[in-house]
Amino acid sequence: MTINILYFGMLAEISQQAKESLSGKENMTVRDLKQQLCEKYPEMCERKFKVAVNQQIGDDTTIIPLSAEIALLPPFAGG
Amino acid sequence: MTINILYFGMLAEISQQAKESLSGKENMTVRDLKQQLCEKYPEMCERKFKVAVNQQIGDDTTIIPLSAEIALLPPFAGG
Amino acid sequence: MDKLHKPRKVFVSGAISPQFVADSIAKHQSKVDIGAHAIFLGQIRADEKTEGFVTGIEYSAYEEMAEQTFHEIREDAFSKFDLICMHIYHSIGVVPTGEISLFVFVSSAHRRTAFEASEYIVEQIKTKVPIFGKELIGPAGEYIWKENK
Amino acid sequence: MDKLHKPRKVFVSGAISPQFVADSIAKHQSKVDIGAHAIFLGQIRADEKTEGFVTGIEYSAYEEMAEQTFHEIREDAFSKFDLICMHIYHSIGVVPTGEISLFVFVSSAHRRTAFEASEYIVEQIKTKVPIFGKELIGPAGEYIWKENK
Repeated sequence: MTINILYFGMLAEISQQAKESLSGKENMTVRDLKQQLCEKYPEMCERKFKVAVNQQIGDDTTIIPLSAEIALLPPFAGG
Repeated sequence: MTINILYFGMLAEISQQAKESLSGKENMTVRDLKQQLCEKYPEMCERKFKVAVNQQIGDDTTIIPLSAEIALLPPFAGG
Repeated sequence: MDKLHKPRKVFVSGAISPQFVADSIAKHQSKVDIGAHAIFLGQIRADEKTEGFVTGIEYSAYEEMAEQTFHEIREDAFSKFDLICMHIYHSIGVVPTGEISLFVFVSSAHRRTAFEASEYIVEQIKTKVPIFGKELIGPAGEYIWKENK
Repeated sequence: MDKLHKPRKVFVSGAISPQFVADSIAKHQSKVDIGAHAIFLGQIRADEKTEGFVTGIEYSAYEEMAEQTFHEIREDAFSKFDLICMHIYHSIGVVPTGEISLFVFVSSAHRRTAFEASEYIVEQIKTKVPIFGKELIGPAGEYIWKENK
Protein backbone atom coordinates (compact mmCIF):
# COMPACT_ATOMS: atom_id res chain seq x y z
CA MET A 1 0.00 0.00 0.00
CA THR A 2 0.99 3.67 -0.36
CA ILE A 3 1.86 5.63 2.75
CA ASN A 4 1.66 9.41 2.63
CA ILE A 5 4.15 11.00 5.00
CA LEU A 6 4.39 14.62 6.12
CA TYR A 7 7.71 15.81 7.55
CA PHE A 8 7.94 18.78 9.91
CA GLY A 9 10.73 20.95 11.30
CA MET A 10 14.16 19.39 11.35
CA LEU A 11 12.78 16.15 9.92
CA ALA A 12 11.76 17.97 6.76
CA GLU A 13 15.32 19.24 6.57
CA ILE A 14 16.69 15.70 6.84
CA SER A 15 14.32 14.30 4.23
CA GLN A 16 14.70 17.50 2.18
CA GLN A 17 10.99 17.52 1.50
CA ALA A 18 7.74 18.39 3.27
CA LYS A 19 6.00 15.21 2.14
CA GLU A 20 6.50 12.04 0.23
CA SER A 21 4.77 8.79 -0.59
CA LEU A 22 6.39 5.49 0.28
CA SER A 23 5.14 2.01 -0.40
CA GLY A 24 4.74 -0.26 2.60
CA LYS A 25 3.21 -3.59 3.46
CA GLU A 26 -0.36 -3.89 4.70
CA ASN A 27 -0.96 -3.91 8.46
CA MET A 28 2.45 -2.47 9.06
CA THR A 29 3.02 -0.77 12.42
CA VAL A 30 4.59 2.53 13.29
CA ARG A 31 7.68 0.54 14.34
CA ASP A 32 7.90 -1.00 10.87
CA LEU A 33 7.62 2.43 9.29
CA LYS A 34 10.34 3.85 11.53
CA GLN A 35 12.70 1.04 10.49
CA GLN A 36 11.98 1.74 6.84
CA LEU A 37 12.65 5.46 7.37
CA CYS A 38 15.87 4.74 9.28
CA GLU A 39 17.20 2.84 6.33
CA LYS A 40 16.32 5.64 3.95
CA TYR A 41 17.36 8.51 6.27
CA PRO A 42 19.91 7.23 8.82
CA GLU A 43 20.15 10.72 10.37
CA MET A 44 16.45 10.56 11.27
CA CYS A 45 17.09 7.70 13.72
CA GLU A 46 19.27 9.96 15.83
CA ARG A 47 16.40 12.38 16.35
CA LYS A 48 13.52 12.30 18.78
CA PHE A 49 10.17 12.44 17.05
CA LYS A 50 6.56 11.36 17.42
CA VAL A 51 4.46 9.78 14.74
CA ALA A 52 0.90 10.97 14.17
CA VAL A 53 -1.42 8.57 12.38
CA ASN A 54 -4.41 10.45 11.01
CA GLN A 55 -3.61 13.33 13.36
CA GLN A 56 -3.45 11.14 16.49
CA ILE A 57 -0.13 10.47 18.18
CA GLY A 58 0.61 6.74 17.80
CA ASP A 59 3.04 4.42 19.51
CA ASP A 60 5.28 1.71 18.05
CA THR A 61 2.46 -0.84 17.97
CA THR A 62 -0.08 1.37 16.22
CA ILE A 63 -1.16 -0.21 12.95
CA ILE A 64 -1.16 2.09 9.95
CA PRO A 65 -4.52 1.91 8.17
CA LEU A 66 -5.04 2.20 4.44
CA SER A 67 -4.76 5.76 3.07
CA ALA A 68 -3.54 7.02 6.40
CA GLU A 69 -2.00 10.46 6.75
CA ILE A 70 1.27 9.97 8.62
CA ALA A 71 3.12 12.92 10.14
CA LEU A 72 6.59 12.88 11.65
CA LEU A 73 6.70 15.43 14.45
CA PRO A 74 9.92 16.67 16.07
CA PRO A 75 9.80 18.08 19.65
CA PHE A 76 7.09 20.70 20.16
CA ALA A 77 8.06 24.30 20.68
CA GLY A 78 4.76 26.16 20.96
CA GLY A 79 4.30 28.97 23.43
CA MET B 1 -3.34 60.97 76.62
CA THR B 2 -5.07 61.82 73.37
CA ILE B 3 -5.82 59.06 70.89
CA ASN B 4 -6.42 59.94 67.25
CA ILE B 5 -8.75 57.48 65.58
CA LEU B 6 -9.54 57.06 61.90
CA TYR B 7 -12.75 55.26 60.94
CA PHE B 8 -13.19 53.55 57.60
CA GLY B 9 -16.07 52.05 55.66
CA MET B 10 -19.08 51.01 57.69
CA LEU B 11 -17.31 52.03 60.91
CA ALA B 12 -17.22 55.63 59.73
CA GLU B 13 -20.96 55.33 59.16
CA ILE B 14 -21.52 54.09 62.70
CA SER B 15 -19.36 56.80 64.26
CA GLN B 16 -20.71 59.30 61.74
CA GLN B 17 -17.25 60.73 61.26
CA ALA B 18 -13.98 59.88 59.48
CA LYS B 19 -11.85 60.67 62.53
CA GLU B 20 -12.03 61.79 66.11
CA SER B 21 -9.80 62.28 69.13
CA LEU B 22 -10.57 60.46 72.35
CA SER B 23 -8.77 60.67 75.66
CA GLY B 24 -7.43 57.42 77.07
CA LYS B 25 -5.14 56.27 79.83
CA GLU B 26 -1.41 55.75 79.21
CA ASN B 27 -0.20 52.28 78.26
CA MET B 28 -3.70 51.29 77.28
CA THR B 29 -4.05 48.28 75.00
CA VAL B 30 -6.09 47.79 71.87
CA ARG B 31 -8.49 45.74 74.03
CA ASP B 32 -8.97 48.73 76.36
CA LEU B 33 -9.65 50.98 73.38
CA LYS B 34 -12.19 48.56 71.93
CA GLN B 35 -14.09 48.50 75.25
CA GLN B 36 -14.13 52.28 75.32
CA LEU B 37 -15.45 52.38 71.76
CA CYS B 38 -18.08 49.75 72.51
CA GLU B 39 -19.48 51.92 75.22
CA LYS B 40 -19.59 54.95 72.95
CA TYR B 41 -20.79 53.06 69.83
CA PRO B 42 -22.58 49.85 70.88
CA GLU B 43 -23.25 49.00 67.22
CA MET B 44 -19.50 48.86 66.55
CA CYS B 45 -19.13 45.84 68.84
CA GLU B 46 -21.35 43.81 66.55
CA ARG B 47 -19.00 44.36 63.62
CA LYS B 48 -15.82 42.61 62.68
CA PHE B 49 -12.89 44.99 62.41
CA LYS B 50 -9.13 45.16 62.77
CA VAL B 51 -7.20 47.85 64.57
CA ALA B 52 -4.11 49.36 62.95
CA VAL B 53 -1.66 51.09 65.30
CA ASN B 54 0.63 53.39 63.33
CA GLN B 55 -0.36 51.51 60.15
CA GLN B 56 0.44 48.06 61.55
CA ILE B 57 -2.35 45.62 62.35
CA GLY B 58 -2.37 45.11 66.13
CA ASP B 59 -3.97 42.50 68.36
CA ASP B 60 -5.81 42.92 71.66
CA THR B 61 -2.59 43.07 73.68
CA THR B 62 -0.86 45.71 71.53
CA ILE B 63 -0.04 48.75 73.66
CA ILE B 64 -1.00 52.08 72.14
CA PRO B 65 2.01 54.43 72.14
CA LEU B 66 1.81 58.18 72.66
CA SER B 67 0.60 60.13 69.63
CA ALA B 68 -0.29 56.92 67.82
CA GLU B 69 -2.43 56.96 64.70
CA ILE B 70 -5.17 54.40 65.26
CA ALA B 71 -7.31 53.15 62.38
CA LEU B 72 -10.40 50.99 62.63
CA LEU B 73 -10.57 48.77 59.57
CA PRO B 74 -13.66 46.82 58.51
CA PRO B 75 -13.23 43.68 56.34
CA PHE B 76 -11.06 44.25 53.27
CA ALA B 77 -12.67 44.26 49.86
CA GLY B 78 -9.82 45.02 47.46
CA GLY B 79 -9.51 43.30 44.13
CA MET C 1 17.05 39.84 44.36
CA ASP C 2 18.27 42.23 47.02
CA LYS C 3 17.87 45.51 45.20
CA LEU C 4 15.24 47.83 46.62
CA HIS C 5 12.30 48.74 44.44
CA LYS C 6 11.01 52.23 44.78
CA PRO C 7 7.42 52.59 45.95
CA ARG C 8 5.06 53.17 43.06
CA LYS C 9 1.66 54.69 42.90
CA VAL C 10 -0.91 51.91 42.90
CA PHE C 11 -4.24 53.71 43.13
CA VAL C 12 -5.92 55.01 40.03
CA SER C 13 -9.13 56.99 40.02
CA GLY C 14 -12.04 54.97 38.60
CA ALA C 15 -11.84 52.01 36.25
CA ILE C 16 -8.65 50.69 34.65
CA SER C 17 -9.02 50.72 30.84
CA PRO C 18 -8.00 47.93 28.44
CA GLN C 19 -5.85 50.57 26.70
CA PHE C 20 -3.91 51.12 29.93
CA VAL C 21 -3.23 47.37 30.03
CA ALA C 22 -2.06 47.43 26.39
CA ASP C 23 0.28 50.35 27.07
CA SER C 24 1.79 48.51 30.03
CA ILE C 25 2.39 45.42 27.90
CA ALA C 26 3.97 47.49 25.12
CA LYS C 27 6.42 49.05 27.58
CA HIS C 28 7.83 45.58 28.28
CA GLN C 29 8.68 44.68 24.72
CA SER C 30 12.16 46.20 25.02
CA LYS C 31 12.92 43.83 27.91
CA VAL C 32 14.20 40.87 25.95
CA ASP C 33 14.99 38.75 29.01
CA ILE C 34 11.24 38.38 29.63
CA GLY C 35 9.69 35.15 28.36
CA ALA C 36 6.37 35.13 30.21
CA HIS C 37 3.83 37.68 31.37
CA ALA C 38 0.98 36.74 33.72
CA ILE C 39 -1.77 39.33 34.00
CA PHE C 40 -4.67 39.24 36.43
CA LEU C 41 -7.63 41.55 35.98
CA GLY C 42 -10.45 41.91 38.50
CA GLN C 43 -13.72 42.90 36.83
CA ILE C 44 -16.88 44.10 38.60
CA ARG C 45 -19.70 41.54 38.49
CA ALA C 46 -23.40 42.41 38.36
CA ASP C 47 -24.20 40.04 41.23
CA GLU C 48 -27.84 39.69 42.20
CA LYS C 49 -28.64 40.65 45.79
CA THR C 50 -32.05 40.63 47.47
CA GLU C 51 -32.15 44.41 46.89
CA GLY C 52 -31.36 44.15 43.16
CA PHE C 53 -28.36 43.88 40.86
CA VAL C 54 -24.95 45.35 41.66
CA THR C 55 -24.27 48.29 39.32
CA GLY C 56 -20.74 49.06 40.52
CA ILE C 57 -18.39 49.18 43.47
CA GLU C 58 -17.24 52.32 45.23
CA TYR C 59 -13.76 51.74 46.61
CA SER C 60 -12.17 53.64 49.47
CA ALA C 61 -8.96 52.92 51.33
CA TYR C 62 -6.74 53.80 54.22
CA GLU C 63 -4.48 55.10 51.49
CA GLU C 64 -1.17 55.65 53.33
CA MET C 65 -1.27 52.20 54.90
CA ALA C 66 -2.51 50.64 51.66
CA GLU C 67 0.34 52.12 49.59
CA GLN C 68 2.83 50.93 52.21
CA THR C 69 1.25 47.44 52.21
CA PHE C 70 1.37 47.28 48.41
CA HIS C 71 5.05 48.20 48.65
CA GLU C 72 5.68 45.40 51.16
CA ILE C 73 3.81 42.91 48.96
CA ARG C 74 6.01 43.95 46.03
CA GLU C 75 9.24 43.57 48.01
CA ASP C 76 8.11 40.22 49.40
CA ALA C 77 7.17 38.93 45.95
CA PHE C 78 10.47 40.08 44.43
CA SER C 79 12.32 38.21 47.17
CA LYS C 80 10.21 35.03 46.80
CA PHE C 81 10.06 34.80 43.01
CA ASP C 82 12.61 35.39 40.28
CA LEU C 83 10.66 38.21 38.67
CA ILE C 84 11.86 40.73 36.13
CA CYS C 85 8.95 43.18 36.48
CA MET C 86 5.89 43.64 38.66
CA HIS C 87 3.13 46.23 38.47
CA ILE C 88 0.00 46.57 40.58
CA TYR C 89 -2.84 49.00 39.94
CA HIS C 90 -6.06 49.26 41.95
CA SER C 91 -9.04 51.52 41.46
CA ILE C 92 -10.27 54.03 43.99
CA GLY C 93 -13.73 55.61 43.68
CA VAL C 94 -16.59 54.18 41.64
CA VAL C 95 -16.03 51.37 39.13
CA PRO C 96 -19.14 50.30 37.16
CA THR C 97 -19.97 46.64 36.49
CA GLY C 98 -18.02 45.17 33.58
CA GLU C 99 -15.06 47.45 34.22
CA ILE C 100 -11.69 46.56 35.71
CA SER C 101 -10.66 47.49 39.26
CA LEU C 102 -7.47 45.47 39.75
CA PHE C 103 -4.54 44.92 37.37
CA VAL C 104 -1.63 42.75 38.52
CA PHE C 105 1.13 42.30 35.95
CA VAL C 106 4.20 40.12 36.54
CA SER C 107 6.94 39.22 34.09
CA SER C 108 9.68 36.62 34.33
CA ALA C 109 12.00 34.59 32.16
CA HIS C 110 9.95 31.43 32.56
CA ARG C 111 6.24 30.77 32.79
CA ARG C 112 5.99 28.91 36.11
CA THR C 113 7.46 31.80 38.06
CA ALA C 114 4.96 34.18 36.50
CA PHE C 115 1.98 31.94 37.29
CA GLU C 116 3.00 31.38 40.90
CA ALA C 117 3.80 35.02 41.56
CA SER C 118 0.58 36.25 39.98
CA GLU C 119 -1.64 34.11 42.17
CA TYR C 120 0.42 34.81 45.29
CA ILE C 121 0.30 38.58 44.83
CA VAL C 122 -3.45 38.65 44.17
CA GLU C 123 -4.12 36.62 47.33
CA GLN C 124 -1.87 38.93 49.34
CA ILE C 125 -3.73 41.98 48.05
CA LYS C 126 -7.12 40.47 48.89
CA THR C 127 -6.17 39.69 52.49
CA LYS C 128 -3.69 42.40 53.51
CA VAL C 129 -4.51 45.72 51.89
CA PRO C 130 -6.98 48.02 53.71
CA ILE C 131 -9.32 48.69 50.83
CA PHE C 132 -13.07 48.89 51.39
CA GLY C 133 -15.86 48.54 48.89
CA LYS C 134 -19.51 49.47 48.69
CA GLU C 135 -21.48 47.33 46.27
CA LEU C 136 -23.90 49.82 44.72
CA ILE C 137 -27.26 48.25 44.08
CA GLY C 138 -30.14 49.12 41.82
CA PRO C 139 -31.12 52.47 40.34
CA ALA C 140 -31.76 54.08 43.74
CA GLY C 141 -28.11 53.69 44.77
CA GLU C 142 -28.54 51.47 47.82
CA TYR C 143 -25.42 49.61 48.85
CA ILE C 144 -23.91 46.70 50.74
CA TRP C 145 -20.40 46.69 52.20
CA LYS C 146 -18.36 44.09 50.36
CA GLU C 147 -16.15 41.58 52.15
CA ASN C 148 -13.43 39.41 50.57
CA LYS C 149 -13.64 35.67 51.09
CA MET D 1 -20.70 22.59 31.00
CA ASP D 2 -21.86 20.26 28.28
CA LYS D 3 -22.40 22.75 25.51
CA LEU D 4 -20.11 22.42 22.54
CA HIS D 5 -17.81 25.29 21.69
CA LYS D 6 -17.24 25.88 18.05
CA PRO D 7 -13.64 25.58 16.86
CA ARG D 8 -11.95 28.95 16.59
CA LYS D 9 -9.00 30.08 14.58
CA VAL D 10 -5.95 30.06 16.85
CA PHE D 11 -3.07 30.87 14.51
CA VAL D 12 -2.23 34.45 13.68
CA SER D 13 0.47 35.49 11.28
CA GLY D 14 3.47 37.03 13.06
CA ALA D 15 3.48 38.69 16.48
CA ILE D 16 0.40 39.33 18.63
CA SER D 17 0.14 43.04 19.40
CA PRO D 18 -0.67 44.62 22.78
CA GLN D 19 -3.56 46.36 20.99
CA PHE D 20 -5.02 42.98 20.04
CA VAL D 21 -4.90 42.02 23.74
CA ALA D 22 -6.63 45.28 24.70
CA ASP D 23 -9.37 44.73 22.12
CA SER D 24 -9.96 41.22 23.46
CA ILE D 25 -10.27 42.54 27.01
CA ALA D 26 -12.66 45.30 25.92
CA LYS D 27 -14.96 42.76 24.26
CA HIS D 28 -15.50 41.11 27.66
CA GLN D 29 -16.72 44.19 29.48
CA SER D 30 -20.31 43.49 28.51
CA LYS D 31 -20.12 40.10 30.25
CA VAL D 32 -21.07 41.16 33.74
CA ASP D 33 -20.91 37.66 35.22
CA ILE D 34 -17.11 37.74 34.82
CA GLY D 35 -15.17 38.65 37.95
CA ALA D 36 -11.66 37.55 37.02
CA HIS D 37 -9.54 37.44 33.88
CA ALA D 38 -6.22 35.59 33.78
CA ILE D 39 -4.03 36.36 30.80
CA PHE D 40 -0.83 34.60 29.84
CA LEU D 41 1.50 36.08 27.24
CA GLY D 42 4.55 34.30 25.88
CA GLN D 43 7.24 36.75 24.77
CA ILE D 44 10.35 35.92 22.70
CA ARG D 45 13.56 36.12 24.73
CA ALA D 46 16.95 37.15 23.32
CA ASP D 47 18.66 34.10 24.80
CA GLU D 48 22.39 33.84 24.31
CA LYS D 49 23.59 30.76 22.45
CA THR D 50 27.12 29.83 21.52
CA GLU D 51 26.38 31.11 18.00
CA GLY D 52 25.06 34.49 19.23
CA PHE D 53 21.83 36.05 20.52
CA VAL D 54 18.38 34.87 19.50
CA THR D 55 16.74 37.53 17.32
CA GLY D 56 13.37 35.84 16.89
CA ILE D 57 11.56 32.55 16.48
CA GLU D 58 10.10 31.24 13.25
CA TYR D 59 7.08 29.08 14.05
CA SER D 60 5.62 26.41 11.84
CA ALA D 61 2.97 23.82 12.64
CA TYR D 62 1.11 20.76 11.49
CA GLU D 63 -1.77 23.16 11.22
CA GLU D 64 -4.77 20.85 10.82
CA MET D 65 -3.73 18.69 13.77
CA ALA D 66 -2.74 21.75 15.80
CA GLU D 67 -6.12 23.44 15.33
CA GLN D 68 -7.85 20.19 16.29
CA THR D 69 -5.62 19.83 19.36
CA PHE D 70 -6.33 23.42 20.40
CA HIS D 71 -10.03 22.63 20.07
CA GLU D 72 -9.65 19.56 22.28
CA ILE D 73 -7.70 21.57 24.87
CA ARG D 74 -10.51 24.14 24.89
CA GLU D 75 -13.23 21.50 25.33
CA ASP D 76 -11.24 19.74 28.06
CA ALA D 77 -10.63 23.02 29.93
CA PHE D 78 -14.30 24.03 29.69
CA SER D 79 -15.25 20.65 31.17
CA LYS D 80 -12.66 20.81 33.98
CA PHE D 81 -13.06 24.46 35.02
CA ASP D 82 -16.08 26.67 35.50
CA LEU D 83 -15.03 29.16 32.84
CA ILE D 84 -17.13 31.83 31.19
CA CYS D 85 -14.76 32.54 28.28
CA MET D 86 -11.54 31.17 26.85
CA HIS D 87 -9.43 32.40 23.95
CA ILE D 88 -6.14 31.08 22.64
CA TYR D 89 -3.98 32.73 19.98
CA HIS D 90 -0.61 31.51 18.74
CA SER D 91 1.74 33.02 16.20
CA ILE D 92 2.83 31.33 13.02
CA GLY D 93 5.78 32.63 11.01
CA VAL D 94 8.51 34.89 12.39
CA VAL D 95 8.13 36.65 15.76
CA PRO D 96 11.04 38.96 16.70
CA THR D 97 12.46 39.07 20.24
CA GLY D 98 10.41 41.20 22.63
CA GLU D 99 7.20 40.40 20.78
CA ILE D 100 4.36 38.13 21.83
CA SER D 101 3.76 34.69 20.31
CA LEU D 102 1.16 33.17 22.67
CA PHE D 103 -1.95 34.76 24.21
CA VAL D 104 -4.12 32.66 26.50
CA PHE D 105 -7.12 34.48 27.96
CA VAL D 106 -9.54 32.87 30.43
CA SER D 107 -12.40 34.49 32.30
CA SER D 108 -14.47 33.21 35.19
CA ALA D 109 -16.67 34.43 38.01
CA HIS D 110 -13.98 33.86 40.63
CA ARG D 111 -10.21 34.26 40.59
CA ARG D 112 -9.06 30.77 41.60
CA THR D 113 -10.75 29.15 38.62
CA ALA D 114 -9.08 31.62 36.28
CA PHE D 115 -5.62 31.03 37.76
CA GLU D 116 -5.89 27.25 37.65
CA ALA D 117 -7.30 27.15 34.13
CA SER D 118 -4.70 29.56 32.76
CA GLU D 119 -1.77 27.50 33.97
CA TYR D 120 -3.40 24.22 32.93
CA ILE D 121 -4.12 25.41 29.39
CA VAL D 122 -0.62 26.81 28.85
CA GLU D 123 0.96 23.52 29.99
CA GLN D 124 -1.36 21.58 27.67
CA ILE D 125 -0.39 23.79 24.73
CA LYS D 126 3.33 23.39 25.44
CA THR D 127 3.15 19.59 25.53
CA LYS D 128 0.36 18.64 23.12
CA VAL D 129 0.22 20.98 20.14
CA PRO D 130 2.43 20.16 17.11
CA ILE D 131 4.09 23.55 16.74
CA PHE D 132 7.77 23.81 15.80
CA GLY D 133 10.15 26.70 16.26
CA LYS D 134 13.44 27.80 14.83
CA GLU D 135 15.38 30.13 17.11
CA LEU D 136 16.95 32.59 14.67
CA ILE D 137 20.42 33.57 15.78
CA GLY D 138 22.67 36.49 14.97
CA PRO D 139 22.68 38.77 11.93
CA ALA D 140 23.52 35.94 9.53
CA GLY D 141 20.26 34.14 10.27
CA GLU D 142 21.60 30.86 11.62
CA TYR D 143 19.15 28.90 13.67
CA ILE D 144 18.59 26.19 16.29
CA TRP D 145 15.45 24.08 16.53
CA LYS D 146 13.68 24.93 19.80
CA GLU D 147 12.34 22.28 22.16
CA ASN D 148 9.91 22.81 25.05
CA LYS D 149 10.96 21.62 28.48
